[in-house]
Amino acid sequence: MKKYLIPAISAAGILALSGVQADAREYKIGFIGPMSGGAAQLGQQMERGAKLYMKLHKGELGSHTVKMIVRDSKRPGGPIAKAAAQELITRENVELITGLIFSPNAMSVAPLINKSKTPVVIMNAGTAFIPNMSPHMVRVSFTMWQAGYIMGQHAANKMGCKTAVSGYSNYPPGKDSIAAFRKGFVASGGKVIDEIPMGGPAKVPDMTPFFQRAKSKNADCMYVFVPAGNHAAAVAKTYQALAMRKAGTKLVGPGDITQDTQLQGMGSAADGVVTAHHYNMFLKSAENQAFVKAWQAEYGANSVPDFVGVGGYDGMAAVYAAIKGANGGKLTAAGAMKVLRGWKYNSPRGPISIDAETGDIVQNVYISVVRQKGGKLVQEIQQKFEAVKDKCKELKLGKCGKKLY
Amino acid sequence: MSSFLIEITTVLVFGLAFSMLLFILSVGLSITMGLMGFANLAHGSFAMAGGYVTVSMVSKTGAPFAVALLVSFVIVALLSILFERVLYRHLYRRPELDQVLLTIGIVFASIATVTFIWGPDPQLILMPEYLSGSVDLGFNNFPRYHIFMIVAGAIIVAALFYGLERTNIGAQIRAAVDNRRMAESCGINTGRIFTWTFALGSGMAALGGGLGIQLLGGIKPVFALEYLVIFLIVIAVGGMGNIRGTFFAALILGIIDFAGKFYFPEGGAFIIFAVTIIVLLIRPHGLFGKA
Amino acid sequence: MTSSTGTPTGSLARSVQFLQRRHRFHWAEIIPWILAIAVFYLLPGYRLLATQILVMILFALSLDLIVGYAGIISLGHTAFFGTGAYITALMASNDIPDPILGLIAAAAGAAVLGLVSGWVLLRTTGLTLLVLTMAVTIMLQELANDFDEITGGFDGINFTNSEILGLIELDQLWYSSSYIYVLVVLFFGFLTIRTIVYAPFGRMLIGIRENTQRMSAIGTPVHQRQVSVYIISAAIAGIAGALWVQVQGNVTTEVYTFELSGEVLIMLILGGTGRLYGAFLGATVYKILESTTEQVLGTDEPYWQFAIGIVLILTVLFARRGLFGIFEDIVKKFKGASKGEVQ
Amino acid sequence: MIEPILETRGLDKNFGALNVARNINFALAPGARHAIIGPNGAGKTTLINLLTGVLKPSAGSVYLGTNDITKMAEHQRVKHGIARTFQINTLFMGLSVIDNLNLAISERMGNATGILRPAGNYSEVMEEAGRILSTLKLDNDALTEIHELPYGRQRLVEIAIALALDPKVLLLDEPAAGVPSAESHIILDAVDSLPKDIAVLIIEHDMDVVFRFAERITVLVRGAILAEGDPDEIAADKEVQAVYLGESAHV
Repeated sequence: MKKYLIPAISAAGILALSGVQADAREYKIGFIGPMSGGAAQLGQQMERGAKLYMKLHKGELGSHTVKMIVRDSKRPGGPIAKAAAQELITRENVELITGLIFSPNAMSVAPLINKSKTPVVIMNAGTAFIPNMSPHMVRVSFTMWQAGYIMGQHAANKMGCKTAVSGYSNYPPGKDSIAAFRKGFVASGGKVIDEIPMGGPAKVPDMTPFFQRAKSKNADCMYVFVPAGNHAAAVAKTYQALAMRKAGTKLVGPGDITQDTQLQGMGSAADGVVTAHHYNMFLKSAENQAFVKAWQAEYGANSVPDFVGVGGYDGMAAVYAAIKGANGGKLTAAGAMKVLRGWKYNSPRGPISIDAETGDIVQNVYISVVRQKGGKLVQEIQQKFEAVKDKCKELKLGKCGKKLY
Repeated sequence: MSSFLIEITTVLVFGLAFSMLLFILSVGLSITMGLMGFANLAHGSFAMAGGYVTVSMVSKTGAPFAVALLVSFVIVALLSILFERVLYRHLYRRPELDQVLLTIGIVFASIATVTFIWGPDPQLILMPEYLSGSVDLGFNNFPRYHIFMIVAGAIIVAALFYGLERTNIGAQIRAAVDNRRMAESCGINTGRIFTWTFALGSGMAALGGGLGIQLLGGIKPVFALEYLVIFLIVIAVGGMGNIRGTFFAALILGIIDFAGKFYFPEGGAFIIFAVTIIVLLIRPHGLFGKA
Repeated sequence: MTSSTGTPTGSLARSVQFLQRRHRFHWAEIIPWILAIAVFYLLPGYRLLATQILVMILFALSLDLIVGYAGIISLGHTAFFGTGAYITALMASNDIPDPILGLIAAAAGAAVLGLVSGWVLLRTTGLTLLVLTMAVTIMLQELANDFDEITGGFDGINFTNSEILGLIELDQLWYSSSYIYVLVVLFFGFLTIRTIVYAPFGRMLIGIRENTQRMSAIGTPVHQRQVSVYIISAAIAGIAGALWVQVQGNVTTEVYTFELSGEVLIMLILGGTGRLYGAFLGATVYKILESTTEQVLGTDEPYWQFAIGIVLILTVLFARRGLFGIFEDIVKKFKGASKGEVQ
Repeated sequence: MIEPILETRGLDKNFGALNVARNINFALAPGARHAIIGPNGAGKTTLINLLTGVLKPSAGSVYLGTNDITKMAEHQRVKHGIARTFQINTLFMGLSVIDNLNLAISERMGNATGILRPAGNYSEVMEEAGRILSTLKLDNDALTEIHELPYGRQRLVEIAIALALDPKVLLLDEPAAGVPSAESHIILDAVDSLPKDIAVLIIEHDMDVVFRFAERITVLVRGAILAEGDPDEIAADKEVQAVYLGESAHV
């Protein structure tokens, strides 16, 4: 008898060590993003980032597999995203939800997942207080405060700007962003002389009247926030067309205005624009160079990743971490949060971690400047700020200081 | 020049560029609605098609911008004849609501189609040297493209007015818009006139789509729906079917829109809509409409 | 049932008898409600979508009153939907979370807006009216965006309702009680509208749609009556807006978009105007295409817009009175000509 | 002289430089059978539009009995007893004949705004509709939609709707216009048998109809009254023959 028993035990031991190979499990996760409509390019970036991670890390989960079910949130508002989440949870029985480009998408999902206790990894939505809406949510993207505050300090301290005007898309992230800039800029001795709302986020307006107004203020710096995507190209173009650099106003902003996917279309207009952001594709780290190479191998040499794509990629890394933590069992909110709150990862954007208390991202912020090199535009890193937390939550401003569930 | 005068002139120049674009984009729809009473909400789809043809010509074949515009005019005009023959003409005598449904269907399908072909991103073109950068007019710098837009717009408007006022076919179109029954009894084939006018209007929209690439932040799939609101406002304020009215409406709304955003950016899109509401309540048939 | 309906050339008595019975319920009218209950039990995973469809049906019905019956074409009906939505959301987030009170306040607020805007705007017709209604909605959206201290702007407001009548919680995961709640409100809303359209008031609306000039010549104060129906329609749209946000627990400026106005108008025309059940069919088909096209086709590519576009085009070309027209034609084929059955 | 039921005093109407009604002083006696004739463009329909309130006069006033109704809206005048028919059919084309009538009757009886009871339950409306349909021999067409009716019968519905308003004054704008002559007797019979207590004003081109029907005739030329009198007087009037009858002879 004993002859047979020993190999049996050791076989069981091997199985246990390798993560219960015997019953390979398929983890269903839901991915919600705008796949059609005005923001479809963002949905596509995010999905590509996520799928690239899955492809490159296939073996990482042993025999377990991940099935990602994509649902189109179509519009920035809540209803469709929420219906998608509800169906994903109740019909597809997904164990985790990720994606979420727009803040209202994420906000509308929060009460739902609080009920179902489904963990959520936010890949993009940036309104500062969102992680406060659920104990089951973490965010791997960014908040407006991270870039805005640092940009404000940098403009005043390093770029010699004494006065600034701000232009922003008139919605909460825009207001967040200029508030952060103002706070950083004023704290370093600068003065904001005008803040110009430039229409809603849904449609790209003709920027000329707003920039012409900014130009007439003769400030040293102009800080611009617009949502990633269609707006970005128009910003640099308008700035150049109005010859504002010649008039002595420098263009600065968060990296949304030099989004990598839009950059080459801006031509010489973007030359010299200074931004603060957590990612651009020109970062020199080995992780990033490997990432960009893999991206272009997968999606073609003309395709480039941007910070939304990295959000998708890192988000999926977080999802994989959570699944590994479940160790072949069901992925629960409690289990996933145990892994993800405090999770650290070497991302293409540099080392990132998730704040165990707030569930929000902690990451480097880079000051970059756009340069023309060999007929192409590149972003040169000028300065790095390490492990930047969300200022809004640190300062406990408004909803950032409260639990919202 | 005093700084106030500089400011006013600046606002007028920019506003004028936008006005020209608005007119070129809208005039075709105004004629369609005036001539046949056809609610062609797919007008924006034709403009969008023009934008995409222009983009593809320039970026794929390296054609000069102006040539690409002309080609897009021709292609879209021909395309619109096809649509008119195959789809639209079945609905001339049907209720407006059916026309709305058909043309919105075309808008949806066209948005999806261009998304498949060109993707969801806005398509941009790098303008030739003489159209990019800015030009110093002595009192302020203006984007070269805006100046070009005004000049090109003026030429197109002049050509259109000349065509309508001085040519035989123009006279027939005007007669048909004014009073279709009368025109028919004078032996004018209004069916054929409409086809040609429709093609002309769609071609104009295509020109607008191409010219607008630079001013509207690129051409993208949602264009067909996004600018519908503006077309409808221009036509309502100008008076349906009234070409002169459409021109003045575009002029007024373009300049007011720019001035509003320049002086009261907090007002957002509020101002142009407020002006529209006031004008239409005072003159329900538009500034130049028939009572 | 059918044998009693009059024939076109029947005697006067039979004609009168037909009119006297026209408003009676046909057995087939129970079908949508049975379907709604069947969906509840058979497709629990689709309940939120189904709930949204029910709300859209009510919204489309309210629009049918003015478009299909009174012939007033509006591209700004979300003005009322959105106002109802915001009133409810603001009440709930300011310590008045009772859903029924929310519905009542939403109806009242939307009705007031209907009175004011209707009185001014309904002096115009056609394209002018279309543009004016659209402009009003867009301005309301701008206001909601600008006053984000109150409305939450683009991000909107999240809120929770209290229990209905202090008993039933509006369930936001499985949508069991929420679905039933919306279904019940839709049922009473539908009954109200149905009663109105078969009453002399509804007949009078059809008269206005058919010929305003003649209506004036028979002594009808047309503008005043148009405003009255506009108010009723606004109130019901306000209730729909309130339901829309109550069951989802949040509101954003999206409830004021003119695109939503366009969508509900398309749903209505797609289903068929002026026959009540067109709203049921149109809203259902539209929302299902919008939400499930990709799932049915098994693709991640966004095909829904294409699918809807093609359905709209085909409907106009081949079904002259909307999708419900196809249904009517089939019924007619089976029964021979029975005129005015679903007027 | 009897008090007129409908009267105009110094009525003027211009569209810009165009005078379509010039100082019209006109009176309609209760129970009258009165015709207005005049060449094309004489302003006959304009006069009806002024009487019914579709147009507002530039000067002058309109009296119903002793009430000044100049400022009264069209629909209010209907409630005070002025009904009309249209020269070109203006009916609810998609509705059945009886529905057309019911709209008018409901409006007159004041229940058109009822929202609770089904329309079919208003038996008084149904009875009234039945009565009028029988009178005009339309009962077999009760459920026929207007657009399916021959034009002549549509003209009859025009009259039926006007009668459904129970008017004191009935203005008929060329009731037989467009009707094939083989059918026109139906219309003329209906006009002949209108209740005697209604004052009827008829506009007509066909002189046979005018002389068969009218007890009094007013001749309108270029917006002004040229002559008025009983049929014999008008027939004998040289000016009328010159201006009107002469012209119509070669139309």
